[in-house]
Amino acid sequence: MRWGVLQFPGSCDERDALRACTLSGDKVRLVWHEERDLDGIDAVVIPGGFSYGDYLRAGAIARFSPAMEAVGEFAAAGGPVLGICNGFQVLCEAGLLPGALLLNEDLRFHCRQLDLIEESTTTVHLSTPESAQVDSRTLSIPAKHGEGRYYAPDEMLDGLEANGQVAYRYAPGQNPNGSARDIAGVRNAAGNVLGLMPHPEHAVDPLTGSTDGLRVFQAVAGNPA
Amino acid sequence: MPRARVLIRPKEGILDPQGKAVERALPALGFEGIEHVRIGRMVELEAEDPARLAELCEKLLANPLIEDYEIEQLDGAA
Amino acid sequence: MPRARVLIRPKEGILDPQGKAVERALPALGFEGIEHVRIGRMVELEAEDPARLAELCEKLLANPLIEDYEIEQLDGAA
Amino acid sequence: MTRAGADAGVDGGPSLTSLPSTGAEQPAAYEVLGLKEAEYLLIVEKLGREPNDVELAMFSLLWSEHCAYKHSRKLLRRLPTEGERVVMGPGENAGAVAIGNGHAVAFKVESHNHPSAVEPFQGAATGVGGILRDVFALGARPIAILDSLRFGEIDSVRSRHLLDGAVRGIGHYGNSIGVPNIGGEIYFEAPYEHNCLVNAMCVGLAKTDEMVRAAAAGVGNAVVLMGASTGRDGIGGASVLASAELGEGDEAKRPTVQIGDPFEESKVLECCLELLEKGLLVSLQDLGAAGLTSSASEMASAGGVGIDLDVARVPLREADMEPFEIMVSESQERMLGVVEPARVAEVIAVCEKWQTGAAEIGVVTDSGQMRVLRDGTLVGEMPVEALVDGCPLYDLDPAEPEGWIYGNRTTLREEATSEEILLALLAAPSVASKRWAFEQYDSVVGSRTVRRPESADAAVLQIPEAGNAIAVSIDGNGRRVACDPYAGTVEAVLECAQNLACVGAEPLGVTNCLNFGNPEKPISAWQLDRAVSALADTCEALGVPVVGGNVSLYNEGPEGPIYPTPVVGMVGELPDPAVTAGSAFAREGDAIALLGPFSPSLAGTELAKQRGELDMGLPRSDITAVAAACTAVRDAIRNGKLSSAHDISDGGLACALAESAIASGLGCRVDVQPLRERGCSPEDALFGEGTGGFLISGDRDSFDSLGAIPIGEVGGSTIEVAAGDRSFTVGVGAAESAWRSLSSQAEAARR
Ligand SMILES: Nc1ncnc2c1ncn2[C@@H]1O[C@H](COP(=O)(O)OP(=O)(O)O)[C@@H](O)[C@H]1O
Ligand SMILES: [Mg+2]
Repeated sequence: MRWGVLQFPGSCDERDALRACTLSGDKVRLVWHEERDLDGIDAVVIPGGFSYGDYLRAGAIARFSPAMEAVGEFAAAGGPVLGICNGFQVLCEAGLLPGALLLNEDLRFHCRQLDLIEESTTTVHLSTPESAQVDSRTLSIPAKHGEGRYYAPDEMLDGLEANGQVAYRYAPGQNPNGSARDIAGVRNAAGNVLGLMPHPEHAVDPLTGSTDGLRVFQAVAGNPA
Repeated sequence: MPRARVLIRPKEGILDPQGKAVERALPALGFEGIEHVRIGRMVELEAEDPARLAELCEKLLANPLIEDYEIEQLDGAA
Repeated sequence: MPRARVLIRPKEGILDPQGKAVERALPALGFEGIEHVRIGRMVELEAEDPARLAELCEKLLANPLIEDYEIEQLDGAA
Repeated sequence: MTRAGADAGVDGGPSLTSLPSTGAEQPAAYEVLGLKEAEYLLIVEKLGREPNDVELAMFSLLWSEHCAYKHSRKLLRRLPTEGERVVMGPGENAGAVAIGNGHAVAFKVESHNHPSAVEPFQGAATGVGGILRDVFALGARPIAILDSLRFGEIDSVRSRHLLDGAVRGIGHYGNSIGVPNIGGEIYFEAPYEHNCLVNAMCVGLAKTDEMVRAAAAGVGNAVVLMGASTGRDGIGGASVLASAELGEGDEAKRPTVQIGDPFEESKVLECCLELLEKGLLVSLQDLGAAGLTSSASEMASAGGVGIDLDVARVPLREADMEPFEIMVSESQERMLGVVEPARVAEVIAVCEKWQTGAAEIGVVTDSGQMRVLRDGTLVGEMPVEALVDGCPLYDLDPAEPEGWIYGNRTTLREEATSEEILLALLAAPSVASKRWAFEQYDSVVGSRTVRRPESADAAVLQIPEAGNAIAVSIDGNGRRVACDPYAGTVEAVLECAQNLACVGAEPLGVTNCLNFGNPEKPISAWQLDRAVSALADTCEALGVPVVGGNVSLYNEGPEGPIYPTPVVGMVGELPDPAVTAGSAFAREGDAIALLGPFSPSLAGTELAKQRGELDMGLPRSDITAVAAACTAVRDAIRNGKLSSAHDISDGGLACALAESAIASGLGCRVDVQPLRERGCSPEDALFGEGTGGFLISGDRDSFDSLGAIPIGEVGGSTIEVAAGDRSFTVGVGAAESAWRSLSSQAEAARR
């Protein structure tokens, strides 16, 4: 298994993502935003951080990079893609995931450890054998963003729920940003592209708070824990 | 070069917390009778080819899912 | 109620990091010949007393140290 | 010509009010630029002629308080700066200490007080940007930010506005650039009403043998300016020198507020680190206050060389800038590098990769002169030595005040019960939880943060590169320093040491920011003098060197000086990130004990403030005894003997108990009799403050060997304290609501 972690000017969580991929026992390399070649890469991470300063709209500029063009083709061919925070925003801007991420309802950036509920699903990439156990479906993961209010029109939201495309929700009472229906992460209809606002790459080490984030990487890689 | 202005506003029906925050702050500052505050972005630029601005808006400056835009030409064409 | 639009832009000479970043990115997106990009805010609102809008801009909507503003009345007064 | 915001660009210069006013007689340009007549004459003497405008602008900035430390340099010589672990000491962009395995941490704290008082968001943001550059200028990757803030009382609209802006600005810059903010402090006191303090600290990590100094070297080497283009930012005061080109109505073109661009900084940071890794730079220096003028002159001075700069080669944001404007511009996000001529092309290629600017603007010479050219024509020429070291240094004229000069305000009713007092102290914005603020900062990026804000007294970062961890704390209680500048400053250093002990760390080095009033006034001079002596004595006694710092003077409002506020930042080391402690009680049934030479009194406390009883005088700390207690706590933690450790500071023992209880959701039952036996009244014991007190919990059996005195037990859902006629019981929930009230107090501005 070899991961590719995209790097844009201004992105800043890519080193954490590299480390997380390594900790999940895989190989990994950085993919510079000007690279168009994803040869030999089995799964892509678009990390968090402020690509292009998050200016204009978060993710709006990064999505035009050559590397993102390649990611578009990679995803269309069924390759697994994980977008975290800014990476989620880039995927939405690029049309690879439905919806958009708006300014937090209280207009403040929040960094806090919170509980995510992993929605059970029938798609291949995210199904986990233990998902029947209620406990194992709650992940403790930090979220940190000022622009993470998930929005989609109501009909689109209904469609996402019906198709099982809602991947993660904030635990009741823990929605930090006013996201519609507590949605923290969504996947595309095919199930191979996943985006979420909280940061699984910051939850891979017991010393820094939790290892629940590894489950997200493993789920995307298609080899659940 | 011809100057243009692009106005970008949140689509009707989408919560605009910035507008709401302004509305909430008004009474304390002694402003009454101000309503329906909506906050958007303004981009001013000079473009050799103003005909391409709509494309620029669609692709980059606005996100059609959440925003409407409007282009104003500010002075005579080149 | 009379509607108005306030345009708020970074003052001349003040660094506009957003405008700069967008301008620098444009050629790679296939947009050449676009210059002097400045990004500001737009506020649209309804005000009973449009005469007080300048004061509102000074106190709340704009930061007069670093921003200029411009008020446009959008339709006939009440 | 307006002088509006002349002090917005740099920090620590004379405030507007203390500058000569434009009277009937037009003052000389040098006077408006803040130079004294004698200083001007000295410049003329050193040049052998009158300076031209470019030279005058450059001299006036380098001979300012901010750059020349003319009222503080003599005092700073008292500080102990050497030690086995010191890699870089004062004089470099930041200090650095070795942490083992070939690695070092670089750190520095710096003020951005005056810019933040004018525009808190941008002022604080650019303050963070500036301190980050000081650290990566050494070749260290920034791994942590801390911030130390002071505002007027929170019931003032101005204070809430400044608080909101400063916190958002610090968050904006640090979050965007991906450096975690892992700690800090916020105090609210009336003397800061018109002069808030915004101090930011940065910690960076480097391989010791790859660090660079800022000394220019190699005659013939190129001087390359990297990063953002240069605009008219922060020219402020020097604008008297402008020729008529920029007319009256055009003042807006000289912005008094600098705008931070963290995106640009992020690119410059990565770019510089890549350049250093590839060995492409001979030396590197950030551009801070006084822009090119100070960075180029200081590089030349440090290397004992000269530099020629051609301002026509500087990439400009605005057309038609005058040479003096280019030389003094304080545009942000710029770095200056010295590069061998053969490698300039490679340097420019790396800058292009990172989409940031690069221009070869000058050359290193053997002339010992700083020469400014425009398109090859000389427009200024000064001996580097005169610019950098020629400014006269002044002695202070200190005088102790007759009594308490800061006033008192009573906010607590006289008959308040112990319960009421505890809740009032917990809700005091200086004591209350700062979660509202620190949640606006990314504290986890970088995957190093083992102890986040509020989980322990010091932040802990793991350093896998060195196989260990570091701990960082920043402290300084201005109110107590006002009561006794010597004793209060000793306390600031000891509190840092105690905080580090509480996570099992051993101090390695200190940085500091001295925020004081006008040093030309006797009382402020006395406060500064006493504080520096205390800083020196305490660091000496602890064996911890001062490796860097910053001085910000002229912090005054219309009602007088701020509280004298030395802010101390301390970095320590712990061998194993997995073996540390937190401040929360951990287990029902654990014993609670006091450790250390803690002998609290009400002088200078939060309670004395609320009662309107502040006055001069603080008890002295026994530094040696406190140091011994720190060692005992540190060793106990490293041996896994403690469930929790918390130092007793603001609000006294009662507040420390409440904090450990709230953090765990566990109550406690405590009797303060042992403190009464030390001569404390019940109130002293509960709410008195002082150094040397550790509140620890764990196995009772392990306490004896530590010399800790058991005072109670963890358990239940109330905080129950026996203290004679001051005994009380408060629910943990009630204590928590009081302690969590900062957000509603801070957000009052936005409702
Ligand atoms: N209070 C202090 N204690 C120790 N060193 C100090 C203090 N104030 C300033 N210094 C040292 O003096 C030098 C100049 O400081 P400063 O002008 O703030 O540097 P810079 O221009 O790089 O920001 C630095 O090396 C700094 O560490
Ligand atoms: Mg420096």
